[in-house]
Amino acid sequence: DDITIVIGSEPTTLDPHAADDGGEKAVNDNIFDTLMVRDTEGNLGLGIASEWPTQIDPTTWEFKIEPGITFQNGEPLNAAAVAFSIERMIDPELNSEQLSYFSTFAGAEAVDELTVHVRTSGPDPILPARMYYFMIVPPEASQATDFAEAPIGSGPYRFVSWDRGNQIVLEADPNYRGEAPDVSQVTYRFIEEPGTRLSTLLAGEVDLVTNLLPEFMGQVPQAASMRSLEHPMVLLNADGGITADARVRRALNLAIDKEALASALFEGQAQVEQGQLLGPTYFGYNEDVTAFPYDPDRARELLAEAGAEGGQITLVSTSGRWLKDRELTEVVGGYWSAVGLDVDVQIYEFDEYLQRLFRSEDGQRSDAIFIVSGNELLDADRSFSAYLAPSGFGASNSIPQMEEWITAARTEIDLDARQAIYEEVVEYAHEEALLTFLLNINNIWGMSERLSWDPRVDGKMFISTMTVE
Amino acid sequence: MGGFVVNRLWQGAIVVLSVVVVVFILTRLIGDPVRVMLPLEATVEQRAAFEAQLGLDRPILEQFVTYVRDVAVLDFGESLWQRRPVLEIIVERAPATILLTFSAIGLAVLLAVPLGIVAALRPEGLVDRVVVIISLLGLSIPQFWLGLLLIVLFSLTLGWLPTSGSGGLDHLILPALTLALPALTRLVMVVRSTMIDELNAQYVKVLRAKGIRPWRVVGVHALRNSAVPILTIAGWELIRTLSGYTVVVETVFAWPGLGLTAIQAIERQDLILLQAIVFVTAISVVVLNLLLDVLFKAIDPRIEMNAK
Amino acid sequence: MSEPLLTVEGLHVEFLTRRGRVHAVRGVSFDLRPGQALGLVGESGCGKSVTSQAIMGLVQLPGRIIGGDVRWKGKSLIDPDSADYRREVCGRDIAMVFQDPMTSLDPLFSVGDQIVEVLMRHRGMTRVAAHKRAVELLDMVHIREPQKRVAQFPHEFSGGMRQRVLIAMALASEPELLVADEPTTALDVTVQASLLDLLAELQRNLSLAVLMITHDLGVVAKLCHDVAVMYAGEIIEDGPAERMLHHPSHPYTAGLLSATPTLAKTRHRLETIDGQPPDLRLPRTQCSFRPRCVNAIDACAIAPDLTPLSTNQGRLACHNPVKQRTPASVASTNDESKQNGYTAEPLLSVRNLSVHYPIGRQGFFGRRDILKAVDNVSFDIWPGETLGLVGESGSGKTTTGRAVLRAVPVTSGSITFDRQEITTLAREPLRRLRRDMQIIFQDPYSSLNPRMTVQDIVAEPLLVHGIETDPSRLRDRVAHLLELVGLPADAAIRHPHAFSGGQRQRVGIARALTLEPRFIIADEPVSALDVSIRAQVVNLMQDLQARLGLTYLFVAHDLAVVRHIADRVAIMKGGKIIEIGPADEVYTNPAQPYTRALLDAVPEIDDKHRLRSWSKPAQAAADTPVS
Amino acid sequence: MSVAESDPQIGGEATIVPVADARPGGGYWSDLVGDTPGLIGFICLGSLFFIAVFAPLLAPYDPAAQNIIARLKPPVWMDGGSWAHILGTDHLGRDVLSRLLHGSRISLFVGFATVLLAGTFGVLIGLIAGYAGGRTDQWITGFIDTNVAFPGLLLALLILAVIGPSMTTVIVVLALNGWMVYARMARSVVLSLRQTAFVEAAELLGCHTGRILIRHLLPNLAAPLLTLGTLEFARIVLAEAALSFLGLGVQPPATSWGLDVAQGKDYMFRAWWLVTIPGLAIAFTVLAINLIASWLRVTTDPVEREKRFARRFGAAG
Ligand SMILES: Nc1ncnc2c1ncn2[C@@H]1O[C@H](COP(=O)(O)OP(=O)(O)OP(=O)(O)O)[C@@H](O)[C@H]1O
Ligand SMILES: Nc1ncnc2c1ncn2[C@@H]1O[C@H](COP(=O)(O)OP(=O)(O)OP(=O)(O)O)[C@@H](O)[C@H]1O
Ligand SMILES: [Mg+2]
Ligand SMILES: [Mg+2]
Repeated sequence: DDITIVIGSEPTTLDPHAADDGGEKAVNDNIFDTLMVRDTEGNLGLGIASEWPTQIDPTTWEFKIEPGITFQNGEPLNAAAVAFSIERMIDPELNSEQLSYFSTFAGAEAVDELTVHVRTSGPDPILPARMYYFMIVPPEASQATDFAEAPIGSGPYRFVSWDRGNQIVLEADPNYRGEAPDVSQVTYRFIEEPGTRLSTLLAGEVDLVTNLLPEFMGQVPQAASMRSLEHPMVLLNADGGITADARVRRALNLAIDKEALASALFEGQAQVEQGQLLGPTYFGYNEDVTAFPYDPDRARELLAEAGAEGGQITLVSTSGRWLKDRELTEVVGGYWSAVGLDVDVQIYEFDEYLQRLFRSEDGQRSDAIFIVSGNELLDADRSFSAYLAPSGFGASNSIPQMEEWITAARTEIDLDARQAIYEEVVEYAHEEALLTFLLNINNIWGMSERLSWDPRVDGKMFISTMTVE
Repeated sequence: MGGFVVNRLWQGAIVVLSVVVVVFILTRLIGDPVRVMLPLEATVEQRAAFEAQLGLDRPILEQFVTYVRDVAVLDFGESLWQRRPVLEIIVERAPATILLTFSAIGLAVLLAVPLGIVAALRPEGLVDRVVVIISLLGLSIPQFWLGLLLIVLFSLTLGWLPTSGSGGLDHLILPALTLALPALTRLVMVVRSTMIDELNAQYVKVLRAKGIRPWRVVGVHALRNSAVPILTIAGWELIRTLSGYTVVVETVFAWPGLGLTAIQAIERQDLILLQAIVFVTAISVVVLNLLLDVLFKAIDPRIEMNAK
Repeated sequence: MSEPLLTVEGLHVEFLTRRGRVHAVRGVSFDLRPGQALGLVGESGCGKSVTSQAIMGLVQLPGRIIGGDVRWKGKSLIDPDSADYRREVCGRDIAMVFQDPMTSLDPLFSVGDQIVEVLMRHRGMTRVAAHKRAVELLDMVHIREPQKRVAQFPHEFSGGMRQRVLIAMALASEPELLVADEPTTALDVTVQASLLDLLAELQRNLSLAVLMITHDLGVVAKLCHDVAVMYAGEIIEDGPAERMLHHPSHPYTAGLLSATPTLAKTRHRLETIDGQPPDLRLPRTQCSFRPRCVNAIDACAIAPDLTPLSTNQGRLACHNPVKQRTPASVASTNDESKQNGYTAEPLLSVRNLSVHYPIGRQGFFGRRDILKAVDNVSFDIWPGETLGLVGESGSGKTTTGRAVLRAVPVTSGSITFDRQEITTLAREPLRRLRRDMQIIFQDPYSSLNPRMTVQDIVAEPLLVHGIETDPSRLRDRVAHLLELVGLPADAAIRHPHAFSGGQRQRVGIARALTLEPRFIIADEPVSALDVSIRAQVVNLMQDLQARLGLTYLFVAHDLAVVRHIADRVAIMKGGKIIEIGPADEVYTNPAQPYTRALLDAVPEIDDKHRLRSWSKPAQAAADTPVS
Repeated sequence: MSVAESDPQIGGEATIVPVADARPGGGYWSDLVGDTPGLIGFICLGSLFFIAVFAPLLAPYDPAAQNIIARLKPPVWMDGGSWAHILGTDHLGRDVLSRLLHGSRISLFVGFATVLLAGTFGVLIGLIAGYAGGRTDQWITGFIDTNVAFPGLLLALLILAVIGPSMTTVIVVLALNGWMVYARMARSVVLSLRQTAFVEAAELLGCHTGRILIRHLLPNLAAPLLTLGTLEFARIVLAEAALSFLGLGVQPPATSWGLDVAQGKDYMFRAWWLVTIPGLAIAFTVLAINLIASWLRVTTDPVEREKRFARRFGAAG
């Protein structure tokens, strides 16, 4: 059976190592294999790795690979191919946008046909999690010039055609090692405009639409939603302005009715963030920390204590980048106004916005910056390094303790010790209210009547898991 | 005539060059492609490396000289965002936009002329009023709204046409219609007012006295006399549309054209692609202007084509 | 007696304007038989053109026909249900030549195509045959090299040539009736003469009936058997040309005749018909001419009917007709000679003036052709005198005048005004010089800004030269000037479109006079005006000259008018002045054959070699239009 | 209406009862009253201005007051609507009516200011080009072409970088993006006008160039300019929406119709009124202005004015 899927943006390339864009992932997830996989709940499992990777020394991980796997062009998928892929990723020639996921890669060697050693620049406890994002490419074929236009992988689907700007077609690979999937051919179309996406589904032209607006859930034949990796929040400047006072920061958290945001603005398709920048599936999640309650009276009191009643606060945001970014910003601004602050909401075009988000040398920061954090590695390090460690590009504090903790945790091999550090960080950040924690929003898919599919927490759309009537 | 064309091409070259220069300078001023292109979490080293790779660390003058040298041989470089030659992207996307704009403006002209004429035959009459008010309404409808409305009507309700994407003629109809409407309404007004003027002209009276059939008086003589102003506006609409007003329609109908590419290039700060698109737009404006001038000459013998 | 071709009966046309209903045509009746040439004369605005348009079914809003009938061969042309009939007849059986040649042709079609269009429509010709015929027609109206010209566009033709094209186009359908609305005003006298010959010939050979609308009585004398005189929307007198031109009964007809300048008469004050034409918004209760009539009696308070004369010599609407026409008082006024000035320094001295235009270019690097519009021209004008500059169209008259004003770039030569060399003058001094040199334009329609009131137009020079800025004093000065040129005081607040051509020309004169200049270039200031108004304007210019000591360069192609106003005359041809001298001498004893040819071509009422005398059909004498 | 039916005084100075006020400058009022569409236009625009000025008094709520619990409430006439929010609420639970009233201020201001700015600049440039001719004309035409070929969005980004997002930015961006059309039109009209005798007459009278441009040429541009200006007004109100949506436009808590239309876009299939109501407001304004413009166009043209008069009067009488 054929199905058609609408994704938001067209892949800029189909080279699985080059770009960091969602469109590319959506397609290539079905063409390539990874060493590790996750189940629908997000738990890490084995992909083409035959056993759980082991850390043979602080900077080397050993992976074993399933035997007998071949690429769609007949090349064997062996240790050499994995090692090649890793070397390819860090090759400066390729200059991959994905490097930030694989920044610890130092190199790889094929030890034997099915064993590969991955070297890291330092101790990297989360390398297995990273491998979940790393696609294995065929050494021969990937050197062809048109590899980025006509990829060859080892997954259940193989590339058929790419009509630029219009569609990409994949078909089930008849030689695939696993059982034949139900869907024999899949067409990806690219539509950014939410109204148009909805109408393609309503017109019966397509079977699956990503990023459906919550408001449209009632209108589509079938809808599926799942907690996503997206965490909208507001960075608060702990170094200056009225937000330098922790009481003010706490007040800002207390002033917002997150339940209402989730139930009304997102029509129930969001969860209240539990006082931390992580979801429950993340490594480093602290179960003891919970969300700030909605308590505007207390917020006012705190503001009064801090002498910040009627204080001025600038809230910087952008528009059209993330789901309901502008709305959320305005609502947050509204709540803050409601507790008596003088809120100046500034919504900038993306580049201008980034200029304000990136931490500059002189440390001049806006009081509050709206941001949506998305962390595909499901590990605290990436988010914390970026927004909580003072050296992070988006950090709004200069607390040395945070830097210490986060740096230590990054290379801590012992999982329990690592978890312990993160719990401290979470607790401290919550106590100090370094952020305004908001929500964890759901991904929503619209589906045609005939399609059945269970969405995953990582948002991946494996066609092989779909069935049509 | 030949001299005229050569002369205009010269002028056009200057226009294109000035656009290129200005765009080059401005694109270096307004944003930081490194910031936008790389993921938020990219390290400082990665940023520096990327900057070096783009050549953005070199003095701006040097960058400019390199750029102009490359453009002179039609080497626009490689897109930062798509990582392939910019020319390839443009060659790939331009036809869709050209097809869309030309059919939209063509449609607008084809519809505007009869409507405008009917309105002009009895100024302030009932038909005139209806035409004018409808075109005014058309003018004030937001384009994306109209687009979605047409989708709802023709794709969802009636199921006649596909909602979006490109492909056969059926894919073209809705986007072209959406794009045509504002141009159509402006054109109707122009046709109407020039036709009113022409129909008041003395030569029309003479034609009537000669016993020339009314349809000929209106449809051949007066219309041809109105052609230059009408085509001026139509050309203007075409140029405007080409230089960016297709973005909305291309977005709504997921039409893989240059407009969409341009806005994506801006979003991603893909300077190289952006410069190339601007360059191509400028050239098409110049060429279109030239074609229009030649066309006007064909229509109106009074227009002198001196190489002045 | 043959059946009338065209019958106009009680035609009444009104215009609905914001200022009231203008009854432009009020009960006009006449008929026309095959081969008959009727001249419809009358001063500007009396309804001649509207009458002709009503015949052709061309009256458009704000005008409408509110009474009467027009019948072609007995069948009405203006019934609402005879629209098809009218469309058939008009253009085929009745053809029309319009007053304004400049705008009457579609600028985007070649003249050939426009003629072909008629031929294909009405004569059912193929394109090829029609094209051949078009060339013949162009040849017939004396367009040189018709083969080549046929493919050219109207803008490549001069006004006179366009007029001839229009005539060719009208004749193309081989009509039975030609309605010609001032067909010769734009033409040189020589061309006019040949065209009149042509019309006369057609009329004689093909029994073409002609309704000739004109205010040039000379033209009427040449061509027409019968004359009808219109005044204020009515025909007040008609009859055979012989009687009408020599023994008119209506005082207005007599006045019109005396206001017509002739070559024979020396420089003198023209007779005018004093007063203004009546307001056409007023209902007709009295004789419309009564306020201006020298013969008015009490009975005139009741409007006279147009009744046949007992002598069967036409019709007349007058209670007190002229018994014996008083001959124009020949040497009446204003004939003091200008001899005094010639000893003094000339006010304007032009030496070896040339104005060359580059025209076209062959290829990109080709050589440019040069058109010598003015070629090595020299002349002087002394203070207080009038130099008449005459010559055929395109001879460089206008260019000479404008060169003197530095309105066109001078190629070579020198121009001295008041001992000041002006060809090299810088911008600012030139601007100051403009206070002393002014111009009256040929076209009173396009030379006044339609968006300005007369007040603003006339006051503008004072403002721009910073002479007067106080609004109330400006108003007074403008009022004074308007009075000086004989415009009603309320003219100031009106826009140009609310005036007749003659009135507009007065506004133009007032504007030229505002700065009290010493020298005025009048570029065909009266060409667009009809006889009686022309006389008024010419007289006005003469009076102003006498009162204000003005000096004129008077450009015209109407030799008779120049005769009346100029002290000296210069004849131009092909950019050169071929003859210059005192007016009397040039007119009575021309040195150049070309000058003689020009003088001979002028149609005159008293011309003994009138065409009519030999082209008149036999029955016409007995055939006066009687209703 | 009556013309003097019978006039006993037959002399030259009989009084004439004019059909309408004969003063060429005057009579606009009676002209307007007689012209129903024009009158409607004036009334509509008048009330729009009234609304814009008194919006704070008329609006039932603070336009920025959110209540996300009560978001996307339909207008009163629909199921689930209530009198509390006559035109419903938007995606943040703000009162649509109040936003509509307040939005009129910025929309009208941006529209007029931009048309004025772009029009003034463009017409000036066009006048100079058309009048000066020759080299100047060529240079200016080249400049215009350059601007046309320049992508507006890029320009917008640049200006944003320089002066930051605000209403001023919107006006400047839109004006810089829109003046060329006026320039072209002015130039072409002037090119044909400058051949006419009255312009030459003015030159020969010694008028300064500036005076010729302003006093003689400009008034003759009025009619096409009015048409163009109104068409541009419509375009600008919509373009403002696009800019607002990109984050380039007016900043909250301020609002404009365009912003509301743009923001309501995503909810079109669920809450059509969010786009439709401000959209209708835009349409309404544009319509009103166009009605006035077409009235003015005829009224400023003496010939057309006479015709209209005769048509109307002829039809009545
Ligand atoms: N469109 C119009 N609106 C108002 N009045 C008009 C209009 N056209 C003509 N008239 C009036 O009708 C009268 C007759 O005009 P018509 O053109 O017939 O004069 P004419 O005898 O042909 O004069 P001329 O010798 O100047 O051509 C004039 O008084 C004029 O004011
Ligand atoms: N701007 C110009 N460019 C080129 N040729 C011109 C220009 N102005 C006038 N001419 C030419 O110069 C010649 C003289 O023209 P001018 O207008 O002086 O003639 P004129 O004697 O006034 O004729 P008319 O009686 O028709 O007004 C004509 O052949 C005309 O075509
Ligand atoms: Mg006339
Ligand atoms: Mg001349």
